Amino acid sequence: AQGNAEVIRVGAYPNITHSQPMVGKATGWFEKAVGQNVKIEWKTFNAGPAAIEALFAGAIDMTYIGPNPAIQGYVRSNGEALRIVAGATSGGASLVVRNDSGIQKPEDFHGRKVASPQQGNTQDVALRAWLLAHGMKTIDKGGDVQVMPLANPDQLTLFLKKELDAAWAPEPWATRLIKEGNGRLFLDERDLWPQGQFITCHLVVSAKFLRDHPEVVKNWIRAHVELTDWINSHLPEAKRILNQQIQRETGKALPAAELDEAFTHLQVTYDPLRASLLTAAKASFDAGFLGRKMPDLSSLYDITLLNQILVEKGKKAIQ
Amino acid sequence: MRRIGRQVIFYGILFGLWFVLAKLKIWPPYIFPTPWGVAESLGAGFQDHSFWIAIGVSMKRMLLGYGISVMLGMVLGLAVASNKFLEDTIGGLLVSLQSLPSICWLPLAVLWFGLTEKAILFVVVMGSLLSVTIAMEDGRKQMPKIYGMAGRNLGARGFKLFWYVLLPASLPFIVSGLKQGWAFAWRSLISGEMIFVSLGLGQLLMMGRDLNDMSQVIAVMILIIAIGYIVDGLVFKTVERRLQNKWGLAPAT
Amino acid sequence: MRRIGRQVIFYGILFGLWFVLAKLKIWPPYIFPTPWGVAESLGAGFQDHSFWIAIGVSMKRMLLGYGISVMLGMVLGLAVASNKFLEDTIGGLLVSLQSLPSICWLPLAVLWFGLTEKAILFVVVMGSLLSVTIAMEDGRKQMPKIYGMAGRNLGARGFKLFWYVLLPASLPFIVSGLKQGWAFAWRSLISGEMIFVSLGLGQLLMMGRDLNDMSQVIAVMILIIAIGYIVDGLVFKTVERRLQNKWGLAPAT
Amino acid sequence: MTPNPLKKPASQSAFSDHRSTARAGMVFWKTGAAPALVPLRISEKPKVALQGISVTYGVNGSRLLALDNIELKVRAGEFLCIVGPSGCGKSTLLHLIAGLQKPTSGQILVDGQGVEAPGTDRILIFQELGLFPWLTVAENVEFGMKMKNISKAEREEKTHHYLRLVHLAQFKDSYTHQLSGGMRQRVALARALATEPDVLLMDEPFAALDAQTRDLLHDELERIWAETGRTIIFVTHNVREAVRLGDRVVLLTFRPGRVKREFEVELPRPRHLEEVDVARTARAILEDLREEINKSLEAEYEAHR
Amino acid sequence: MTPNPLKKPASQSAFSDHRSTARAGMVFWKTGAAPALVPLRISEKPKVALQGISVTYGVNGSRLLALDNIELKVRAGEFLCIVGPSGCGKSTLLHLIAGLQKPTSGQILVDGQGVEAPGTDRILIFQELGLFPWLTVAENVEFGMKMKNISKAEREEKTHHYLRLVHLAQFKDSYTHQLSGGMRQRVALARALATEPDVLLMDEPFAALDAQTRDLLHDELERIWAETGRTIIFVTHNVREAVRLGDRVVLLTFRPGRVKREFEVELPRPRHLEEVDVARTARAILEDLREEINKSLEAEYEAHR
Ligand SMILES: Nc1ncnc2c1ncn2[C@@H]1O[C@H](COP(=O)(O)OP(=O)(O)OP(=O)(O)O)[C@@H](O)[C@H]1O
Ligand SMILES: Nc1ncnc2c1ncn2[C@@H]1O[C@H](COP(=O)(O)OP(=O)(O)OP(=O)(O)O)[C@@H](O)[C@H]1O
Ligand SMILES: [Mg+2]
Ligand SMILES: [Mg+2]
Repeated sequence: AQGNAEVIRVGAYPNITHSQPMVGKATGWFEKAVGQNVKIEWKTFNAGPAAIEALFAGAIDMTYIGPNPAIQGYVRSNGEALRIVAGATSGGASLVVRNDSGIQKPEDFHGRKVASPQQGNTQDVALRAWLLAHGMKTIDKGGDVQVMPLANPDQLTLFLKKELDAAWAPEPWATRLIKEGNGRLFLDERDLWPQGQFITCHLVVSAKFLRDHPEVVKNWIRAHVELTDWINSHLPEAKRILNQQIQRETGKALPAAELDEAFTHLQVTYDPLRASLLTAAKASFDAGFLGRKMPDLSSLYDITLLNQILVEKGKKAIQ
Repeated sequence: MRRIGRQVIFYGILFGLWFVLAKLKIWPPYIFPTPWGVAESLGAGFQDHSFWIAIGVSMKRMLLGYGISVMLGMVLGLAVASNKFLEDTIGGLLVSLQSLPSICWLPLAVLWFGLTEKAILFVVVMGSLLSVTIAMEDGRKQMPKIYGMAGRNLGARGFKLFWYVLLPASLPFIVSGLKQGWAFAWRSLISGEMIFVSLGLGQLLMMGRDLNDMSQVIAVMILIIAIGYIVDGLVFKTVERRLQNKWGLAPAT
Repeated sequence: MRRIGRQVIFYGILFGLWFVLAKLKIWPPYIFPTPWGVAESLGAGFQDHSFWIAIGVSMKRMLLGYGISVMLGMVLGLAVASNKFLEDTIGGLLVSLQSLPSICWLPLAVLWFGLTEKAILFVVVMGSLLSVTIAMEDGRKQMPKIYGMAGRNLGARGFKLFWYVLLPASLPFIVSGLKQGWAFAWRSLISGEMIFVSLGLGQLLMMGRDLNDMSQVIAVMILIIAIGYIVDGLVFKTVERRLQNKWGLAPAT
Repeated sequence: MTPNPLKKPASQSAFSDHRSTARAGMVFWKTGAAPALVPLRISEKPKVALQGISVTYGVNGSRLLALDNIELKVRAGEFLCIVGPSGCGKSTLLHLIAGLQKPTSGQILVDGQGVEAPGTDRILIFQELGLFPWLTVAENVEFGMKMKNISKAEREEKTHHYLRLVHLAQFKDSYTHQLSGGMRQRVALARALATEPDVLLMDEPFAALDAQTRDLLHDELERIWAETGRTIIFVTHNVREAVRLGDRVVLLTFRPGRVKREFEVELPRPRHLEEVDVARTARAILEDLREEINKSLEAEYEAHR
Repeated sequence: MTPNPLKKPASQSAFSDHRSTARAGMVFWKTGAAPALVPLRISEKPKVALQGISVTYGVNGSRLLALDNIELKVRAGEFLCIVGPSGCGKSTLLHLIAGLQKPTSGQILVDGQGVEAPGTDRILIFQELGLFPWLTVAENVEFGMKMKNISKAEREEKTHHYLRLVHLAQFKDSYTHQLSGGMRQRVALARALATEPDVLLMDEPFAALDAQTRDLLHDELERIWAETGRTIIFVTHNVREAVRLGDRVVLLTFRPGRVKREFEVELPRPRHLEEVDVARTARAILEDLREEINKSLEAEYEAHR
């Protein structure tokens, strides 16, 4: 049965940074690509660590996931457990300040309370790196900025209670903080990156599955690339399908305005944007989230299949 | 009759207060949801069947998981209460193991059972099993000595002694423990349903929180409370009332 | 002596099994951590003081939150058991409210108390209060009638009746309920400490899970178990032993 | 030092240290070794009055009439004994007077006041004793006094006194489960006496005691009663005991309990259980009791073959 | 139909429907209205033998010697009564024989076998009764039979029979908390009798009963004993009752309990409580008992002033 799996189990979350799996799920896109004799089982998660746990335990074969859990999973398993095989989303995180906080310029962050979604996650690391770059230190490093990892809904509440001055938040929360929490966009994270691109979601495959079933993975990646192109060329329709699928899974659609606003901050892509991830990993290590020794991330990526497909399609391969 | 009257007054005041607070708009509605917002959430959830499905799915898991906990927990509790070795070893760990939050069991559940119903059941069982065990052990130990003596004197041995004497004699304890176990089971179910998205009420609750949709959170809370109320009334309260009548125990003074 | 012998055997077997399983490498160490990996985590945690701080911070919250729950819970339980109105109204909701997972209280905690210790305490209290209330109410109701009668006959009224008669008479129940309440309090504390980074054990556990660091998760679990074991042994088991001696209750047969 | 009542049983009361002033009207003679006790002047104003008392219990859906229209007046300072067949409602009657239970109909007056709740003026010794297992013997005895906010020193002194009275001083630190049946009964007795109520309601308080201990406690009880002028309502199934102790013996009928007959016992005090006069009076009452029981048993046998 | 034992008390045994074959050696005369019962030929092989039994309890750190070197042989088919002051260890003794408690030293043999655990050949009526509050009266009585896997039909028949015997047929569906003290005691009696053990251990089983009911149950118990050849060890504090019922009366000393004296009661059966002979024998025993108690009470008074 080598090379031909009967069931492929794929994880995703119902979230706007997961456009490909959501739209794919809704349209049966991947089913067509992998063929009749492969059955797709979608598994929906609420958060990255649970998906990595499932990947570790062999309960799923691949998953769409953010960069931070992917790095953690890779490092925890000494590079054994997983490979990043393609990108999915770029952008979609912003630094939002409360309108009446009086923050106008980076120096105003001295002595402030700033939230991130979770200790050591992508936005948390970005926030800490950005503060450092502007000569500010967090309290635990002897500075005066208080970085508070807080669940996104709580950030909104605390914005309204005026207990929080700013937050580095992913979409759609950045938009919600602005619209519902009396917030103001201070910085779109894209402005910090070359070409405004940095990875927020990619496709991760279990290393074992990749070894055992390269064909299946390849078919999947092909469909993924095609779907990415389709979404980019049919954005309004794709957004509608995405929102429908989110509603189906969470019982609640995003307001159209919020969806549109959020999409202006992110981009759907198959490029894994490796450089942005490695930079982020370095920052993460500097902030102390990756142990005492900078881990070797050399085998984190396996983009040979992606490049084969890109070449097949006459597109530019990724270095 | 008077009971119903009291309840009408109570719930009336409760809702009235909520209504007034919501009307006063001290907090914005997405933080402090309004009764009509919640009613709308409830209506929508039942209309598109998602609440019915969630209730069905979650109740099935509760019945299975809690049922297993009750049976295993009783056996284990009895074993711990009657066996010196078990008492000195696991006996000392019951409370502390029961204190472990469900989050500790999630990785094991996924490891052993994958993303299946069994994994959720495992979390529910691990969350409530030892609660029942504690109650059973305590019931067995704090039971007046005379019952055990009378039972053995009349020829009850082994399983018969357990079933006809020790179990009924410690029933007042056990019923109280089963209520606690029920609460633990619910809480664990909610955690278990967070392993992966699996339709249940826990999922709806999580979604509500993740989207900061407080109306949905409150709507699910109301569902959980309603289910608990019904189960409490139909099962626990009935058993308690029968116990009190049979044993002639203290009514409120 | 024999007790210690049994424990040595038991824990010996337990660790041996873990060791063997880890050595056999059935599962990779990143899902099934090895004893030495966990020992390392524990060592590192204690060395850089983060575990000591976490234990201190969490224990303080537990003592405060649980203490409040016990006191309020007893008063509430007694009130529910003795007042018809309360019994018919909140009485029917105790079990179902206790079933609500801590996650339901988090938004309220943040809303009312912001990012303060009080918010965490609130979650702990909400998580264990009604458990104590249930135990107290049950103890009060399932207590043999004769004690209340004898107390009133001898002139005990109101608070004296409660303190000198009803409370001690239902103590066997209450102690059992307090254990359950303790477990609830811990679990809620872990949830409460997830609101914001607040140093405690819950935070360490969350970090371990968020970073998929199973060794850290197990290390924190061991800490929680150890604390529970000590508290159980020092407090609950002692009270129970005294109860059994005083009342002459059933020893294991 | 309280003297040993066994050695010098009459010369001094075991109570003298607590009750320095004897009640007006009390007469107390010494006649050699055995004291001649004469009851207080019994006041004619009823201390306890039961007016048309009925009690019905619901048992498995049907109703059981336990007490039927009981009319009874107990004078202040009277020693009233109640006898009757098992299950005729004696305990129920005492519970009613103690205020622990409400009658289905009728009214109970104590000192002319309707009884609504228990009061420390009426202390009941329960048939089931109702000792507190979480307290030691001494703490049990102390309990009533503690509720009355009596000072610690006085409590301790009285506890010691009454425990000696029931011969349990040695066991003051034991828990009740460490006592024998008879010892427990004596603790309950001491607990009730120590509270020093106006009306003492005793439900078969000597049923588990050996003959000799009971005789001694009869003497003590009688002495306490005579000295303090308490009203005592004493339930027993032992007719001789009733005649030994009572000013009046009330015989209840089987089920439902009604007052069948009252006997004034006019024998001089102190009486003795084995006295010929006591035996004779008891036989007369027993005759009635026997008839009563046979009648009811026949009814039962007809109903349940 | 079982006849009403009150109407035709002697013509037919209440047991005849259960026990069709009387034991060899049983003699059973009819003499007019009152039956003349003669005990079975009492076998000389001891049914129950206590050899050097001592029991020590730990009480608050110190040790209490409850029973001290008890030597006692009970013959099969014997009716042995044990009397002694309150707290002398009577109940403890019965617990030991029932196998519910282990002696500190010494050995108990039943049919020559060491007693290790309770057995249905020895059923104890507890002083505290030990009825099951979660069962109805009938279910309580049935309990022992159920444990012995007796068929439902037989159980029901026997339950009915024994409940009638104790005059509680009417209350078969009540729970124990709905009964009076005396009624509860009778349920415990019926429960023990229904199990039909070889050795019946009775701990003051009639203490809470009125005189008349107790007399009737004395007759029934004696009849059952005579017909079935059971061995009965009967603890009572009522010396007359002991003489009324026993082949032999054992008097225990105060604390620690030792066998002070044994009395063979040679009076012809059936005896009556009020008989002159019974009274005379009882007086002789009481004399000893009284002396015993006074001695020990003096000791207590010396120790605890
Ligand atoms: N809680 C109850 N529920 C139902 N019936 C009851 C209850 N308490 C007592 N009874 C019934 O009331 C009657 C009288 O009971 P009570 O205890 O007063 O009798 P008693 O005269 O004290 O008898 P005894 O001498 O046996 O103690 C009995 O028939 C009993 O069954
Ligand atoms: N569990 C126990 N722990 C300590 N002492 C006990 C215990 N049980 C009994 N005793 C003591 O042993 C002695 C004998 O008790 P036991 O119950 O056998 O007396 P008894 O002869 O049955 O008295 P009674 O006639 O009052 O029922 C008593 O002094 C009692 O205090
Ligand atoms: Mg009674
Ligand atoms: Mg006894």
